[in-house]
Amino acid sequence: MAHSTTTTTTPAPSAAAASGTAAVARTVLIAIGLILLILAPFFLYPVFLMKILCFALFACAFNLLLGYTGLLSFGHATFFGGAAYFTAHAVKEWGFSPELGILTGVLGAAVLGLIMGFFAIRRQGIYFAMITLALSQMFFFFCLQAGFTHGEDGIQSVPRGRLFGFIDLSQSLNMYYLVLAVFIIGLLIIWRFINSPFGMILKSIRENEARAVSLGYSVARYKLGAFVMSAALAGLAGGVKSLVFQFATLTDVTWQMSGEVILMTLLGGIGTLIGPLVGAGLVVTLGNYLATTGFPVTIITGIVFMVCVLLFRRGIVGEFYASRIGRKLGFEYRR
Amino acid sequence: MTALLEVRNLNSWYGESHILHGVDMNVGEGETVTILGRNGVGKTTTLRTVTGIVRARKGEIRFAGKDMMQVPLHRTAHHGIGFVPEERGIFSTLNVLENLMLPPEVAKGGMTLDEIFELFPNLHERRNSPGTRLSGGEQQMLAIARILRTGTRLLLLDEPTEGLAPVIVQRIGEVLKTLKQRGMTVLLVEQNFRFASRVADRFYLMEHGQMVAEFKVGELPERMDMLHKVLGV
Amino acid sequence: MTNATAHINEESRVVLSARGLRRDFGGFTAVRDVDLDVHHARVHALIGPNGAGKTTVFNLLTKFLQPSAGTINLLGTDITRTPPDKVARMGLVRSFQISAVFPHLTVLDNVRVALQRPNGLAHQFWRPLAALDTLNERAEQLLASVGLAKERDIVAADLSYGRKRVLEIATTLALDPKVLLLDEPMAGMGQEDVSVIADLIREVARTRAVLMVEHNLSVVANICHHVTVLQRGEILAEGNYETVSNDPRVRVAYMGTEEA
Amino acid sequence: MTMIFGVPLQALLGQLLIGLINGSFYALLSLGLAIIFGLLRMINFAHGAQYMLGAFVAYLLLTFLGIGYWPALILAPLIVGILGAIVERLFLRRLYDLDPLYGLLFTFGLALTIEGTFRYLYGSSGQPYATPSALSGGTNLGFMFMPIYRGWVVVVSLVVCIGTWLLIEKTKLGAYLRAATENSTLVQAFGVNVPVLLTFTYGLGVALAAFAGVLAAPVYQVSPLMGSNIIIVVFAVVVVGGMGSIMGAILTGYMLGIAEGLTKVFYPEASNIVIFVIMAIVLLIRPAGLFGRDA
Amino acid sequence: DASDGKVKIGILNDQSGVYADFGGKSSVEAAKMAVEDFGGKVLGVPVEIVDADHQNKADIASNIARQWFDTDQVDAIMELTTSSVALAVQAIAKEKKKIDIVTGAATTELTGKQCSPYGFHWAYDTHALAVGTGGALVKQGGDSWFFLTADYAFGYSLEQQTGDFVKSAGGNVVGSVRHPLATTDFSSFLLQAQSSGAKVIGLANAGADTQNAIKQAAEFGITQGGQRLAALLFTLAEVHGLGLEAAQGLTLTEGFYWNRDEESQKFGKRFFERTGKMPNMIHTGTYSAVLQYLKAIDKAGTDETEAVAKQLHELPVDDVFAKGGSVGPNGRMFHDMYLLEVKKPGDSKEPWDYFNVLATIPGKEAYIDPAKSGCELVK
Ligand SMILES: Nc1ncnc2c1ncn2[C@@H]1O[C@H](COP(=O)(O)OP(=O)(O)OP(=O)(O)O)[C@@H](O)[C@H]1O
Ligand SMILES: Nc1ncnc2c1ncn2[C@@H]1O[C@H](COP(=O)(O)OP(=O)(O)OP(=O)(O)O)[C@@H](O)[C@H]1O
Ligand SMILES: [Mg+2]
Ligand SMILES: [Mg+2]
Repeated sequence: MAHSTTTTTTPAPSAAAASGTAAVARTVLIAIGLILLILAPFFLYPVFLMKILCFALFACAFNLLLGYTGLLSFGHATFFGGAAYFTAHAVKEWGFSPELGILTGVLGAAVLGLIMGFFAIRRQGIYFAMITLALSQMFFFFCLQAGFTHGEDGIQSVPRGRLFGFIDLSQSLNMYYLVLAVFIIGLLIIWRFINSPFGMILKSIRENEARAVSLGYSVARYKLGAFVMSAALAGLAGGVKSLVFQFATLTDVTWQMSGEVILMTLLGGIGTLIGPLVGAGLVVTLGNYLATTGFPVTIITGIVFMVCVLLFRRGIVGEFYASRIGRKLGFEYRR
Repeated sequence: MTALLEVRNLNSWYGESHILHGVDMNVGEGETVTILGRNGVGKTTTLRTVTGIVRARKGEIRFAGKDMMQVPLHRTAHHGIGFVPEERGIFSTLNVLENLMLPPEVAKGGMTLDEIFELFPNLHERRNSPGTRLSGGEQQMLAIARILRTGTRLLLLDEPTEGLAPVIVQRIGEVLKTLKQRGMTVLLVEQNFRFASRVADRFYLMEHGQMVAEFKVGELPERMDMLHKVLGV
Repeated sequence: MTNATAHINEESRVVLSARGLRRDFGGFTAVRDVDLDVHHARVHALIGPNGAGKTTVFNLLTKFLQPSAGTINLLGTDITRTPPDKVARMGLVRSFQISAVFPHLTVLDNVRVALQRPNGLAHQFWRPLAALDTLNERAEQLLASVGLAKERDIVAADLSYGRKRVLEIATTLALDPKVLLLDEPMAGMGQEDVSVIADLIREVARTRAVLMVEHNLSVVANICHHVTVLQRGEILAEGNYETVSNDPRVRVAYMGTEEA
Repeated sequence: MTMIFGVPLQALLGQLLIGLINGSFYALLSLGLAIIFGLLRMINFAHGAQYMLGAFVAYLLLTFLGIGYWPALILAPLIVGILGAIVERLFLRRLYDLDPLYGLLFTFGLALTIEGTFRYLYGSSGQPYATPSALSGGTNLGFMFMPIYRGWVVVVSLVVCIGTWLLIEKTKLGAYLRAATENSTLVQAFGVNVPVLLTFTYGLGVALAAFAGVLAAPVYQVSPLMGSNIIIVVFAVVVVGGMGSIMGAILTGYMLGIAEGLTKVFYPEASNIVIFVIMAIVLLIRPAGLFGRDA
Repeated sequence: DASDGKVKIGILNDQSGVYADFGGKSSVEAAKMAVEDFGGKVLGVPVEIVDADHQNKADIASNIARQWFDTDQVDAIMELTTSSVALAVQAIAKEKKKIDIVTGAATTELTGKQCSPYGFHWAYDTHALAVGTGGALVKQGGDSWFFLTADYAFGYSLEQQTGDFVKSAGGNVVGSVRHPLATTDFSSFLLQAQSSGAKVIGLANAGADTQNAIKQAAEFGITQGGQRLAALLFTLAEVHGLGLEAAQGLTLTEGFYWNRDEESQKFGKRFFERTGKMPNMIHTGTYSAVLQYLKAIDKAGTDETEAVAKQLHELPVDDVFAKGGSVGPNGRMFHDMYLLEVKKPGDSKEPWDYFNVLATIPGKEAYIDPAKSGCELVK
């Protein structure tokens, strides 16, 4: 009886063949993307590229939470900026190697995620957003007052050191390929995470939370798990960023930074794997470009936000997926 | 009998799904008409389209001779169409009295509070408690009573007996009969066939977003076979 | 009704019991002094006028609400303070008054999600999705048993109302619950689906306890072995359908003068 | 002198009074936020910017038209409220059917744009706005020197809060508002023009923020950034109070203002996070907030 | 001769954020004025000013700085508002062997532990503010102090340094209270300050915090009650934003005041014509820095970093900003600072006529002795 009323998309007879070529096309797309990323530092400014990659990973981590569990965190700067401080401090003051320093950042961010998540996951929707915002503001004040962050000066002149003792990271290219590797690993972790049994449960929780409870899943723990995972990955991005720029400052723990990462995700496409990369690229480029035009960045950022929300909520990548070409390539956008 | 409500070739969509595929139907002044049909055939959608909650994209709705297709939702009530939704729509932040007083009066001749309380003594007793503290049946009474106060000419009732205790279903049947005596026109959607057959003058049978049959209450016995096949009653 | 009596004699093990159950909402007491025993291999109906507290009792038993007073015992364990997901893991599973499926998952995935936990495949975030394919066989069995095999790849949102309820029952059965709580499984359902579900419930109840809320008296009469009537949060009457339906108090409060 | 926890009783009284003043702003702002949230199901992130706008409009009225404090107290909220209504009409209404998060994100963008624009036009160091002469000066209350203007703020905010509460809880308009919160389609089907009602509500909430802004202008520097931090505190106030009760929003505003005031005496370093700490504790004990209904 | 056919100076500061009034776009104008006053050319090649808004983000700033140095042939970067930005960019400039002259940031770290052979600190620093306000005010009779301190490193160091000078000048600190950053309501703290009976209430904070504290102090009648307010980091631009009504009686220290003498008035008027406001020490400091940089190139006969830096260290500074200024081995430029008091509204004769000069603090007193600065370049 449903057939007259709901239009169910029945797969065309040639669907199997079509999806075969689409898979090839997608693989080709990914390969081209990878090659571009590998060659990019020879054409573009490496530090600029590294910044984009760091923010892209940050946005991907954020997206893991928003896009796949439906939780909008307005406090992710805490993990990004917090990890930057931890890594910078570990490397500069304790003399940790870069890899251990990054690990310190990731662990620190995960612990922060555990604490913030513990409070925030008690509520949903906009409450969740407001609580994470408030808690991250608290963390901001902590960073402002704690001695090891050096207040407004920030932790400066952080040595990049030698990766595994022999790769000299003060060479831009070495650093770039480390960042690229971290980014790709991060992306793979996220991909595995959402396409795993755990991810399946997350998806079902997002679909119908009460039902998931009644099936015996302790929803809070799954959400917390996803939250901590997202925090740790954001921390990975923040830790690496502090090595790239060789400093950690208050900017990265402000709530405006949380807003920026939301913008990147929204612009690129919530719930798409590479949307955040596109979004981060755009926002970072825009920030850099506007810096020399004398036009206030916040106004543009604000307008981009509003336009995105009003006109293309799926974001650039999402719109592409939903477009005819995107669908032909076998992409799917569902939110 | 003049038709108070005339519907011709009505087509409605929810987003991209086409739900009503050309509904034709009349409801005469003072008549009680019931739409029967299985789940999901579009009964509720029909009522919602007539009210204006769902916008029809094609077809014609005439009420008391006036074209209703372009009338915005918040104006339909003023023409005399009162809608009681499936889920009743009692407001929890308002008490019974406030719930009753909520819809603006659209025409003279609506029931006074006294008349309403006479018809539904339970409501009088609980007039100060929050609307959703009432039992399901009382909520249903409140939902009907609320519309009667506005002086509406046509009452659209969507499954008024769903989920109600049998004893309440009986009460509501009695109320509908009283209303009929007062000349109220009613368009009813009902799954509960037994109840429908007691209150209706005429039936439409709906399938796949269209009316597939129409008959008077007197013709029921000869139609039972068909109804059995379609509805399983 | 005859085979029902037979069942009772065979096995009357109490699997779920509540004593002195009470729940207040602010100053309002929705449920008070409710004692309830649910037996293995029986269908137990909870009926009563609207607002009597039936759904609330369900919420209390499954721990979606915390009782204000009273104790609940499931399979010999006191679960008065146990969180709802734990209760579900112990074998008490409910359905909802409004249909509860995962709308954007396929029918098969809906069932697989339910199977994941009992099969220890719930928290592996490092394993690929293909790890879940081991559940397919069982899931398809379940779908076949409720007649949903053909729809396995359809997204649940596209199912009709009645089929959704069927899917929900299949998902519930996937947990192999010891006690099944169904809240108005037939509400708003067309006549043709009602009998399908009624048969299914009867079938399911052969090996487990079922407690259901239902207003459709013919269903109650046909498949329920035991009936508890609730009114204003309190138990008004109890017994088999015949006894209860002849109780004048029940007729006044609930059934009216009609015959089922 | 009587001492309480090492602080003279008189000083404590003074601080309580001061807390009440802060609380007045919190109450007005969280009230507006609660009204908008209640009806539109949307977190108005631009609330802080609109508060700033109120103060700025008062400043602009004074500098360009010579319109003083008293008319501005009415005019500025009116102007800002109308601007809000226009925004609602043009944009917000397209978002009602979506996840409420989009409303939050849109108003976030709106806030950035408004603040950015004013910073661009008027710089970041703000503009002066003098206390109206009728209210300048102060009285010695014995235990503290009380600027008259502050007393006025407490009184007038109480009056406005209670007035708004009466409007929403006790009038037919309020009944429409509350009913539309629960089921706006149905209220519309009853013949009430809900779209207009929504526009009005958003305008009202925004006007309340702007009103708070005008009140704040003589006390705080009229600066484009004055609303960007307070909004987060007000969010925390709203979480503590819990949505769903107008009175709850008002009371929580005053309570937390006082709590913050007392912290400034006993442990000033923590005074900006005390509200967040209270929020965390309340979340642990009553996840729905002090006055919120269970979700 | 110049390496690439022109000399390019980058002004990197906050143009849209909280410090936009402090320096901002107007500083770019000041830099351009310096270029014009120098004649538009140095060593026969044109001088170009580029500018960017770092939005108070160190990463944006360092991105721009790198790009400027690596691909845009920028020879020197100046202004650099906010400590984190200044320190980050100075580190990059050091690594790339380029010149940076900081006029916007306050931290003494720039010429202390994190000093650079090519880095210079021009207009002011926390030490000078502390000496100016703390030391000099005691001599004016303000010998007992109470501090309202922003609760983070910047506030602590201002409070501590100022307190030291108060004590060494014979005054005493009777108490202090720490308020969080971005406090809007200061009345509790002001009441404490009021009841402390101190003659001077020192505001060891910045920006909006200082403004709100001053505004509310007026409301509580603090200055009428005979107490003096001293803002430790406050300039003409903020006084203008606050208005004389609220700011009257306030004491502060700046490295420049336009209405001090004829030369400064002339400069001020020219600046006003171009920007619509009178310059503060940041604007004029940037003017001076650009001018001095061009003089150094001229003297060195090249724009090569080492040579220019050498000249910058050696050349005396003599312009509208600094009279008889000199640069220490750690990059610190020594020049006079002024203790200023905000006039009453009635005493102000023209727009922007805001200050009485209470005292002049000689550069050698105002700034840390390079030998004690902790900079490793000082032997
Ligand atoms: N808001 C909606 N959006 C999309 N589709 C909808 C919506 N509401 C209903 N439908 C679909 O429209 C079809 C008709 O629904 P409608 O509610 O009119 O059926 P009905 O005849 O009233 O059924 P029932 O007896 O179950 O109430 C169904 O297939 C339903 O799934
Ligand atoms: N969260 C709550 N807060 C306040 N009152 C509640 C709450 N939940 C239920 N109630 C009240 O408790 C009473 C019992 O409600 P319940 O939903 O259990 O009834 P029911 O027997 O399931 O009715 P129905 O047959 O209509 O579903 C009702 O009066 C209801 O208003
Ligand atoms: Mg229906
Ligand atoms: Mg119920």
